[in-house]
Amino acid sequence: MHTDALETPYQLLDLDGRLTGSMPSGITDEQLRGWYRMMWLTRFFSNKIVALQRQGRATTWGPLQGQEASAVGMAAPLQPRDWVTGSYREAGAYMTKGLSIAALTYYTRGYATPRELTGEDTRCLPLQIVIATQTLHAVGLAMASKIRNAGEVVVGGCGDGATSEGDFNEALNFAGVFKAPVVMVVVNNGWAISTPRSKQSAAARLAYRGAGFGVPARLVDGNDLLAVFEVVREAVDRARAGDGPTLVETVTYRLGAHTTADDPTRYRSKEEIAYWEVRDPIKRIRQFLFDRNLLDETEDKHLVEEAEAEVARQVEIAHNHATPGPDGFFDHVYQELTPRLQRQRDEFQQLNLGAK
Amino acid sequence: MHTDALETPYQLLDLDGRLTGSMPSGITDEQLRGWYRMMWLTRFFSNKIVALQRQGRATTWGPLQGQEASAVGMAAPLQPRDWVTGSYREAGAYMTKGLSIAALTYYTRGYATPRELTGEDTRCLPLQIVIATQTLHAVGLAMASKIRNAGEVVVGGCGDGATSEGDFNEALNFAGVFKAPVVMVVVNNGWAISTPRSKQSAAARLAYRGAGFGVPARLVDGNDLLAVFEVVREAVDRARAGDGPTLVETVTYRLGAHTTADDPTRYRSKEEIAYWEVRDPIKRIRQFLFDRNLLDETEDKHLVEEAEAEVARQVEIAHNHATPGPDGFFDHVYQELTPRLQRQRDEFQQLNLGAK
Amino acid sequence: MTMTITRLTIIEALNQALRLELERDERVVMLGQDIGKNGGVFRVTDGLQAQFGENRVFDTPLAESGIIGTTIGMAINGLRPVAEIQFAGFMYVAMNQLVSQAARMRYRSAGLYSCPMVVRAPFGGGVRTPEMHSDSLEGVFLQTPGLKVVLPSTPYDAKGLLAAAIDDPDPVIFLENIKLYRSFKQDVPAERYTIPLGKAATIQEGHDLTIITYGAMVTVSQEAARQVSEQTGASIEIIDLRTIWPMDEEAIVASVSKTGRAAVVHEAPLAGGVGAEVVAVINENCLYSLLKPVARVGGYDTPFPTPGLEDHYLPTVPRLKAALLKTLED
Amino acid sequence: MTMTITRLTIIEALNQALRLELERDERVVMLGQDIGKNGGVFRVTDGLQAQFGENRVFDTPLAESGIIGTTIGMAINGLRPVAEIQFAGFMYVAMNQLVSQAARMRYRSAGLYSCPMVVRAPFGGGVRTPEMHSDSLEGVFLQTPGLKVVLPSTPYDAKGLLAAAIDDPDPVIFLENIKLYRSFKQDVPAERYTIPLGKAATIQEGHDLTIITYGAMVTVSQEAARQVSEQTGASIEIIDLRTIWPMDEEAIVASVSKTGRAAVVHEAPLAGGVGAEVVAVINENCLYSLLKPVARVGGYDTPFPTPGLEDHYLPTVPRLKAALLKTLED
Ligand SMILES: Cc1ncc(C[n+]2csc(CCOP(=O)(O)OP(=O)(O)O)c2C)c(N)n1
Ligand SMILES: Cc1ncc(C[n+]2csc(CCOP(=O)(O)OP(=O)(O)O)c2C)c(N)n1
Ligand SMILES: [Mg+2]
Ligand SMILES: [Mg+2]
Repeated sequence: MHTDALETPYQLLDLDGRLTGSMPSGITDEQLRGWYRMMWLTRFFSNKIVALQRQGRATTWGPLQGQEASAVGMAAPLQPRDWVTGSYREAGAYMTKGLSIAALTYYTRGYATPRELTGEDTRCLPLQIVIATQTLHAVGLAMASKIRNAGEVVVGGCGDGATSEGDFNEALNFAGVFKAPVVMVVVNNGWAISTPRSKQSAAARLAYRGAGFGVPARLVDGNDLLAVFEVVREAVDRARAGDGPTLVETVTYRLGAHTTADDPTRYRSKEEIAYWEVRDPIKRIRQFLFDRNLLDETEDKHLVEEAEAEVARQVEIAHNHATPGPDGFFDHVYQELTPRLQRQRDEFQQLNLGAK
Repeated sequence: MHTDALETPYQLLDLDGRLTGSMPSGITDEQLRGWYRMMWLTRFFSNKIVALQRQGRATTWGPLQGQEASAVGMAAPLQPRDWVTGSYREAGAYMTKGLSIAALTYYTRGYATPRELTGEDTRCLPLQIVIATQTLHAVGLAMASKIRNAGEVVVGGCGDGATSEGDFNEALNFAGVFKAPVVMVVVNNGWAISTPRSKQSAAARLAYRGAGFGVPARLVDGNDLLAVFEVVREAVDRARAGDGPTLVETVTYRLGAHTTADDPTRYRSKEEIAYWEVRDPIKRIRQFLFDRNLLDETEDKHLVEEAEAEVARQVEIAHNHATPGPDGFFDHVYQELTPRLQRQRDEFQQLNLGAK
Repeated sequence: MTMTITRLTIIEALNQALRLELERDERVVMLGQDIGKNGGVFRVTDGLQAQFGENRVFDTPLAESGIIGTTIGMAINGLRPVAEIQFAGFMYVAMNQLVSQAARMRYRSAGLYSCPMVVRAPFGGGVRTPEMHSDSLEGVFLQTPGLKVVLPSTPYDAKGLLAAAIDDPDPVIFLENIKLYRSFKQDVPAERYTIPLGKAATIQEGHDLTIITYGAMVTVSQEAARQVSEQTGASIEIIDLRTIWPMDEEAIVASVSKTGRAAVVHEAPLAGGVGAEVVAVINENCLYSLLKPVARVGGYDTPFPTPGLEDHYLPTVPRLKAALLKTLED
Repeated sequence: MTMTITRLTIIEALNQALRLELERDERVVMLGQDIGKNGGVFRVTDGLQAQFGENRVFDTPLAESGIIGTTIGMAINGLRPVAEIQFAGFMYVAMNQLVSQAARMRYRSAGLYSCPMVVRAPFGGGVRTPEMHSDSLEGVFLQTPGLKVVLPSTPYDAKGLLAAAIDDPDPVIFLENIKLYRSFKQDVPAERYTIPLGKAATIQEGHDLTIITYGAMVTVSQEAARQVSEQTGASIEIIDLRTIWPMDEEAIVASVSKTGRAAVVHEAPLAGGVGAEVVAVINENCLYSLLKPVARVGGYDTPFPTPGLEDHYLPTVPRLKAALLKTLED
């Protein structure tokens, strides 16, 4: 039940991008390049929002720099009918699942993204703020898939801190009891704001949690795109085959601040950051692609520039999109406005007219 | 971390009361007889309240018949300065800790037991109704003991169903992180109302839960008084020595209904009950005492009769004790009545006078 | 088609409503503690698992947040789940999933995702249950926008309101008063019907005073009104809110504007309760019609008492009568 | 002894209060997410762990129910714990431990055990925080007896009320308005002092209308009152409740009996909120003095909006002015 596999994170690429195991089957070169590009899009996007926040053009943002392999790897194995749920830091997974950067950016302007900008439902629940709550939604989505015999699989992401919440543990338990087709991915980035992983739980590994709920668990190097992809794909396949849930712990690192409101120098050392910078997930897959001749300097330069430009373009779209009227907060409380809300909205509008 | 010790419940007495391992050290004959008597007191008490409930003289009651070894064994290793917390079904542990049957009975009359009947604080938190909440209180009591360097240990009891609540898992996690001097005892009696243990969690054993929180775990035959005592005593000693928490799963069975409001024939078989009747914890320790010549038929008869009489006597005390006035529910909301509560109480009294 | 009518208790009416929904809409599923084989501790779901199978009606682990959290996921993903919380007092355990999640999913996603789900829970005093089993929570949900709160007082209403709640596109808290569960029977059509959410029922017309109430306090109000009318000749109107939120303010205002006197009665504590909101609605809309202060009769501002004292805590006919008589004074 | 006075923000005043309590009473401990090295996300506990050690001031795992549940145990077992919930909106996660446990331990044990504990939490809008970070929860706690709820609006009050809360024998929810945290400084004595819980402050006397408010709405009220007084000559009294529960009804009733007109203002949603209770108190005690309906100005009955819309949701000076002018009409 609890083996060495849970002591050492599963790895396919070493720090120099050398393949140390066997290549996961059936991955095309195009896919590899696509994921690599997606990692850059993720990084550029996150950095862009940080920059916009500094200019007062975005709300508080939680950067995911350093976590791109986990983000892309956890969503890459999914089909369009599948679901992803995640916290504010899972934007990369959502992009991989198909949610547009424009849709995500619009949210950072301080508004819920409207339907016309979201476009087709990509089955990504809204980025979750209340820690760990979405893990139960993930299991519920999966239970519905099973009840409806729909063959949909759910990837439910959360952070290391989230594992301390009752909800996360209840989610694992429900997943186990109902053999729900869900993959619970704990993105262990070492910190929950200023609280280090070691103070979050006395267990050496969060993946140990699985056994207590009868849920098989995997531990994986979260900065190794191929390893994350392989482990999650196996778990997704198992789930789709009706073999139930898997808990996956990806070991990664948040290179940036917790959010734009956080000052990480208060609680962590330069040495620690340096240790992890060497393990940058983008560097690693980049080297692998170069070694395999799937990418050269020129192509890479072009890809990176294009990714940055694409982010800029999407951000532009979001920033040009109309914002809701001042009374927009009355929408979507219920499907239909209740009489009281209608009256309050009327009053609000009258007052606003009066003020003009 | 997870060994065979968690597959087979630890046992010292077999079904025929024969010692299959080595006798725990330092137990006196008087203690053994005292615990045996306490098991009878527990059973008589529980049965008495069931009977009173049938007569409309007690509120809903959760019988603990069949669980006496777990109840007595979990509290027997404690010192007066230690604490016990438990659910409505942990009355036997509370009695072992020193809480009087009269105090417990008074509660079943539908009133909080007043100070003068409780007597000296035995450090048993009120029997808990809201499942699993007390497990966090147990850890908090233990954290305070550690912070105050007071050397107090806490035994925190709960049922198998309680392990599914977020609170139970948060309690294990806090216990592990703070190395709290607490022993978390899960009394696995096979059922949570109509929900069998197997539907409560996909894990084969609830004791597996410990590893996920870095908390050492033990699995013990919950109908074997000596085994429960030994395992809990070891855990209490560890806790007192500063070595942190232990999770103990005692495997037992609720022979009676969930409560006086429950009809167990709807959900479980006669065969299952018969299987467990053979494993009656009182029978087993009784045989052991007989085999050791610590008890003979005459003494036993006398002890059992005395225990029954003692329960009757204590119940009598409780039933003769004055009940609060009709406005008693205004007491103890806060240490002092707030102006509003004082006004409401005055109104209440006036209305009641008027009605007379 | 002839209309079949049978006399049912609230429990039987609810059971019938659930059965009809399970039959007509395969998206409807039910989950909760002990609702399967055991049929729920009050037997509201009796026989449903046997009829519809474990895929549609199933027991959950003992975890309220887990129940509501997974119910949200199921509601988003194509089902119409009806969750049971064994006693309403335990909704506090799931409060976050109810308030920050179920109630806000539509809002947060600008309408992309929604939670057509019902959370059923028994509540209410007078039946000697253990701690937290009797607490009335409807007042709490006034401060937590995005939920609807329904609270039937008769078998007929219970059936029609539950069908409407399951039909509703938004999350509905459906509170079932334990004392009323089996206290009386009423004619209930066998067919499915719905009663619109958000509409109060005027169950007795009158022109001197309006009682606004719901749940188990409806019968207490009826009896107090009867005695007071007999004693004083006053003609008393009684409004059963049925849905607490959205509240039928129109019905309240129309009635109090007519009668000029009002009392609001519930079991829940007074402070910030439904009664406070009703008084505020009256203050805003028909203060000038008011001849006397609105009488607020409710649970006192203490925790729900232990069983031995609960009868003193709950509003009684004498207590309400006293309030009505005072409100009827010149 | 000379009295030292410094100008402090609310954050600084709270920090000072906590430091003084840690110094004078070794039973006082503090726990919460990121309150140690990080000093809390708003730095209210800055430097306290460094000064008093990890045994007295410590970080917890990310679990609100765990924080409150263990705080209860610590309070029972000889400590005076002060727990921080990182944002009040996350108290919903711990609602059960607060409402069914902390609030009822004394009651349940007939006074044998009690929970002298404080739960501090930042809240309030206008600062562009993410979802659930701005929600006002004080209204919810009206329906959950056994708790006290304190909500300071100035540095001076913050310090004295926090000391009193830690002294209090019962559980106190201490809500700290984020927008006020650093918005202004005030003279605060360096010494320890307490301000009694349950007492409102009349921060401005007047005889034409009473504004009852608290938290960040105090300054909004002051500004609206100033403008209205200038415009109409009306003399407006302002009451800062400071403690929401128990509520200082005496102060409200005395003032409104004198002025005959009232407005109640808060950020929280209106339905069943503190404003509803204040209206009910006025209705019960001084209806006959009322010349006009009490104006209820508050958050609308929607979830707290996304940052882009929150300024429209929160009561503003113009909105309050309109309400005051209407209430001052003949
Ligand atoms: C229920 C709840 N409690 C507290 C917070 C405040 N908070 C926001 S992020 C965070 C840390 C989360 O850590 P982790 O789960 O590891 O995710 P990460 O930020 O590292 O991605 C905290 C405590 C919250 N958002 N929700
Ligand atoms: C939070 C909460 N949810 C539900 C209940 C209703 N309930 C009372 S006892 C019980 C089953 C408890 O099972 P277990 O923990 O195994 O304890 P046992 O009764 O077997 O001793 C349930 C669901 C409750 N009291 N509290
Ligand atoms: Mg983290
Ligand atoms: Mg059990």
